[in-house]
Amino acid sequence: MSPLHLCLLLSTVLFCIGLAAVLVRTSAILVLLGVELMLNAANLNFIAFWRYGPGGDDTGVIFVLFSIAVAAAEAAVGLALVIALHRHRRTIALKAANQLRG
Amino acid sequence: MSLAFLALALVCVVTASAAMISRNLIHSALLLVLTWIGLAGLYLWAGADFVGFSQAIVYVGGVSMVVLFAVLLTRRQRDEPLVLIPEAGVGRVVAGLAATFWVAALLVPAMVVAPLVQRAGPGPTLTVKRIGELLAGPHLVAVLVVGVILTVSLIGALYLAAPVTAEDQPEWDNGGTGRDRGNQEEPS
Amino acid sequence: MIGKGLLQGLAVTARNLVGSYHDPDRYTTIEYPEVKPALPEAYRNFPFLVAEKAEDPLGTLRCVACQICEKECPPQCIYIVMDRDEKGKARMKPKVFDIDTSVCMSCQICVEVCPFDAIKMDQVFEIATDERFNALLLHRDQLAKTNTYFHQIHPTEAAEVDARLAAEKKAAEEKAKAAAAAKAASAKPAPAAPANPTPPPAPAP
Amino acid sequence: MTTTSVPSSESWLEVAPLQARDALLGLLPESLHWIASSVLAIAVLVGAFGLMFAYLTLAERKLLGRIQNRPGPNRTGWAGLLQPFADAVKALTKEDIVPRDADKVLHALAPVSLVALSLIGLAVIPFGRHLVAIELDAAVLYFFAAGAATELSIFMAGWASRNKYSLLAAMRALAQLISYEVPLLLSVVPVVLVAGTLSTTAIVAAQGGWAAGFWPHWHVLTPWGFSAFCLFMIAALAESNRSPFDLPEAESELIAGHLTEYSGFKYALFFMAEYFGMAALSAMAVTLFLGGWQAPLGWLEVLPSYVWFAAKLLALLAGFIWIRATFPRLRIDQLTRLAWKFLVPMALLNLANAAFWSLTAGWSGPLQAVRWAVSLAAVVVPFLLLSRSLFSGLGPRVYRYAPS
Amino acid sequence: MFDANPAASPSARVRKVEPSSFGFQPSSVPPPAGGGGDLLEISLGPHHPSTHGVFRMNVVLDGETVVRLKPVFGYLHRNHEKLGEGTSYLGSMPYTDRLDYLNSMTNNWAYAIAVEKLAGLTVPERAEYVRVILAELTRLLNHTCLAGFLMQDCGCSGTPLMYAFRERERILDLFESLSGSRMMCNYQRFGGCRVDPTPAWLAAVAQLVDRYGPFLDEFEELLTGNEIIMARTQGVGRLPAALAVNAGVTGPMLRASGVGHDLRKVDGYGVYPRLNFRVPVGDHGDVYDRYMVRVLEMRESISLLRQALAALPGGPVLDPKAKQRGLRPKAGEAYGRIEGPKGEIGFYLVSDGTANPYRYRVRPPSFVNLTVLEDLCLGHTVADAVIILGSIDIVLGEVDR
Repeated sequence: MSPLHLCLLLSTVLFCIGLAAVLVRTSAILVLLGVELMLNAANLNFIAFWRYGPGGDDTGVIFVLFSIAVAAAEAAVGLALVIALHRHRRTIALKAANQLRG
Repeated sequence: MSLAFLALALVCVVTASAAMISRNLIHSALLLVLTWIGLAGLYLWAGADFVGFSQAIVYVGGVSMVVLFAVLLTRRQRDEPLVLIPEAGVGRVVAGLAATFWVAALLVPAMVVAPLVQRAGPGPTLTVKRIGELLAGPHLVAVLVVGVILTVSLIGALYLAAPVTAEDQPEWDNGGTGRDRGNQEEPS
Repeated sequence: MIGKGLLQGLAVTARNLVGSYHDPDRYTTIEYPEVKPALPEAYRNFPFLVAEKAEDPLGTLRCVACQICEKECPPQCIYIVMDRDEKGKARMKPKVFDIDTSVCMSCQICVEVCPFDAIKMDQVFEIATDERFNALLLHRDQLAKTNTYFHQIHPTEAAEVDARLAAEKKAAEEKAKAAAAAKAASAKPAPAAPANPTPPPAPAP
Repeated sequence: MTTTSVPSSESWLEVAPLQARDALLGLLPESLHWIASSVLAIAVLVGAFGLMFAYLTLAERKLLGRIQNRPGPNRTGWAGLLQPFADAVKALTKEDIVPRDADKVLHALAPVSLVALSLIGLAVIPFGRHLVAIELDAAVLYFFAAGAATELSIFMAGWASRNKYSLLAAMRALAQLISYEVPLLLSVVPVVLVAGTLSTTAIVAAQGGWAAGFWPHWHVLTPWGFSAFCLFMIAALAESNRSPFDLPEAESELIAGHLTEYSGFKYALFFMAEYFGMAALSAMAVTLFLGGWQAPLGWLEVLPSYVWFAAKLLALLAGFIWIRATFPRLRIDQLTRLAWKFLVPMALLNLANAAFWSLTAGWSGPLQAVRWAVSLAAVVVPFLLLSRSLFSGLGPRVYRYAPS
Repeated sequence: MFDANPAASPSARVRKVEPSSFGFQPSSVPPPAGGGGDLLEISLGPHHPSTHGVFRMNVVLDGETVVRLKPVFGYLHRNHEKLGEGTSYLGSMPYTDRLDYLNSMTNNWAYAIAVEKLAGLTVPERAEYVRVILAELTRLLNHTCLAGFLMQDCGCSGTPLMYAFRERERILDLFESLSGSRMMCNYQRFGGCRVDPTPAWLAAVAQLVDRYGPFLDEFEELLTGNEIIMARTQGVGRLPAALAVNAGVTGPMLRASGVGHDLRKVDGYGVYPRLNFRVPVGDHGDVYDRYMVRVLEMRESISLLRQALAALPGGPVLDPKAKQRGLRPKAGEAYGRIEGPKGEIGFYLVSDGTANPYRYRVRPPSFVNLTVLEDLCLGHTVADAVIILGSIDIVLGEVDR
């Protein structure tokens, strides 16, 4: 088990935790947190490959920087949606957000 | 493998799973913040200082605040002690976990089998000047695009989250969902 | 320029900071227990009874227990009982004279209404006691202080009071002498005229 | 302390701390050296700043007293020197009341994390020519990463004490901190732009030397530098909840804000965190704008570098206290409006100003005067325009007298 | 940041909530019209650090703005007026010190004027001048204290308050060397003053008056131009002139709203007609105007003091014929009032020929000025409500009596 494999294993575990949360949990905010966790797992992969990969090329790191920025924007918009949903439906359970009207 | 990596990995996994299992939303948000700190530590361990610190600023400083504000704004009554969430049905849990294990089953063997070219020895050094040159050089377009994305998402989030005042209240949406009238005068 | 007012404010506080080291006007704290405050002469705190002679203060009290101050005191904190001899005749001396200093608001109305200058305002303000009730109820013996003490704390007022009393005594004596002379004159032509009553005892000296 | 070799040319005072460190490390076996040196650095930092915190509280009460024409604490020890320890004992012996249905874990974690986060920012600040705990390439980013996390602790404090008012106050404190995080970071970017690096030691080195023998190259002595310094200090005042912005603990409103449910040593920890935060931000201001450990004049180099750093730091902290003694408090809406409508635009324009400054570095002779003039104008003109719009409708008034 | 233009003044933005009637039980209050949103109900006081003495405000907040405010006081009620009916005329004089415990000299004077009117006593010239000197000294003291307390509410950590108290102590030392007590002077009598001021005392007053001008300049330099104070106080708590007159508001608060009504000019009591002075008037009626009107009044008081000291005649300071102890004015009623530092302080006495007044009524300016508190605070934040209360300048001894 080379260090690279360990890193990939760790990011896979994190990714699966996030995916499980997204699939199982019923609260909109927790689903967003799960998605956030999955994004972070992906970033970890980039850094792992940059660290242990053939090297000489830093695009991995740059990509992680952009990914962090966009993930922040996504979190902001996602939670704004959740707040708007709460104002409409008075609850943030996912069940309530299944009609397209409203 | 170095002790630091194992410790950080353990922290990340434990706090992430605790965050996802916890019933109290505030606790899960704060535990996830711990996961992000663990991840920032991992980036520092890997040698990417700049990424580690920007992860700390963006996630621990910014996103955690947005999450916590969102959690507080969406509580049903004013002083609900524990932000409890209706528990998912058994069927949903089983289906979710099954799907997750299926995905894991796909990923792990692929990872083991893949012919990864490894480079032993210390990792590459990454100076801020190098990142600056890369960002200003080949990736300049990407920086501008991310800037636009951030601005658009900021304005979008503001528009979505801001309380809808009376005048632009669409007429047809007066369904009986106890909709908050905002500041409109109650027709007495 | 927008910040001008703020900078002026900073200048004032800086001037006070520096001033407090050399300008006595800008350093007004008196460290009380070590340094006693300089009390003006007119300062008044709780009342005390004026006695003529130091060796027998209770005997030579000016107070004749006329109870005017007891009636006039707004918070009613004075309690007087006339001293009567065995036959019940008033001996123009207070047997009991209590002032409840927990009620007294040192407004010096009693000093103002006392016709005999028997009660004056003291300058002692360190009278804290650990015992709540009895210690604050001052009795006759604790209240009596000599006229010389009165001269120490209120020199001008004491001098005025003494001058007025002396003048009154002299006036009383002349009246008595005049009355005596008149009596003597009336006694000579009509030795049989009954001797008019001796003048009432002069008010306490 | 960095493990670089010790140049022998400087005065022994300059080198004394390093020699002391090497002597101490000499006692330990080689393998433990890097652990020992970092532990030693932590011990020295916490000790020095802990002591400075103690005497900062005393200095604040004495200065405040003297400004208000009274002596300040002078009963404990000679001229009140033992006052901080008396306060510490009082804080320790006070009963620590935790509300019944409070979130015990978060309630205890909030002050501890606040103090920790305020302290770890000190690791990258160069206190002297060789005295920097960690030599990081992205040091400034590290400092603000540590600073950004303090908001979490305040939220935890507000939420964990389960009290309507402390939660409201925590929300207001967060609004204030977040809206002043932006100008704080924006006012640092010009310095990074001109110095070309994020490493604090390089920034201090960039401010070395003197133009024409007496004019130091400090960033604060350039138009954009002075404007960035003022913006940084205003934002630092707001970040550490100091005077014109000490809204969370405004006694005229929600009593002690998010600190209402704290007592005993936890309450003292919050104050310690506030002072550490103030000291850390001032230390960063000294590093970025006032030339870190650089001496103001050439021949003053005889004093060791860390003395100059300490002098500047104490001067800034005295400024904090002076401002606290003089200014009243801003309302929450004025405070956030000041951040978004004045500080952020000024900081952005200042960024352009700094870019102009660094591009025209080559100009000399008469062009130098033009460079200064343009840079000065780029600071003064936006200041006047923005402050006029900020202050519309306010101003001194003329009063009339009733016709007798 | 600080748009203070009247159009967008805070009270315009708030939803119109009719001011509560006094039958208001805070806990049972129905959410005002236009409900929705969660109303936060907090009670500021009675031992809140920023209320001046024992005073409580029940505030109903909608977010940040005050939607309803009910002042609750009476914690310091000492039954002053019923006591007055039980004690002799002279016996009530020391109690008037305790009404507005910051300005005992003016309280005494108002009571003395009322009794002099009732009993038809005359006051010698010298006593009138001494009374003016003491009243103006009290005005200086009161307005300096107000400025200090107001800035303390704005958030200055005690500095202006300490400067104000430093000057106040100097004036109190003068009162102590004259009447014997710093705050409870009990100095005026019916038909004049109790003690004749000595030349040394008058010299000390002259010296204080000369030093007070420079102190005021320094005080204004610290406060008047300060942008943060302007931002916090301009446009806050605006009192329209019509509401002020209808609510019976008097004193600097009325003059700050633009109505130039000053009893020293209207009644012309004492020797004020012989001294020339001006009455400053504000136009906006907000907290800043109330502060500035008081500062300008202090400057007028300084010139008044100089004129009074210069024109002080000789002669007795108390009308010898006036009886103090057994005063029994003939049956009738009288209302004596003066322009106290806080407004019109008046005493209404009804005598039935006996030694005790039949009815003893005090018209306290703080209490009357306080009635407009809710109208001023509607639409402002809690921080502003605290400052507005500070600018009304109330003393609970006088409000509760």
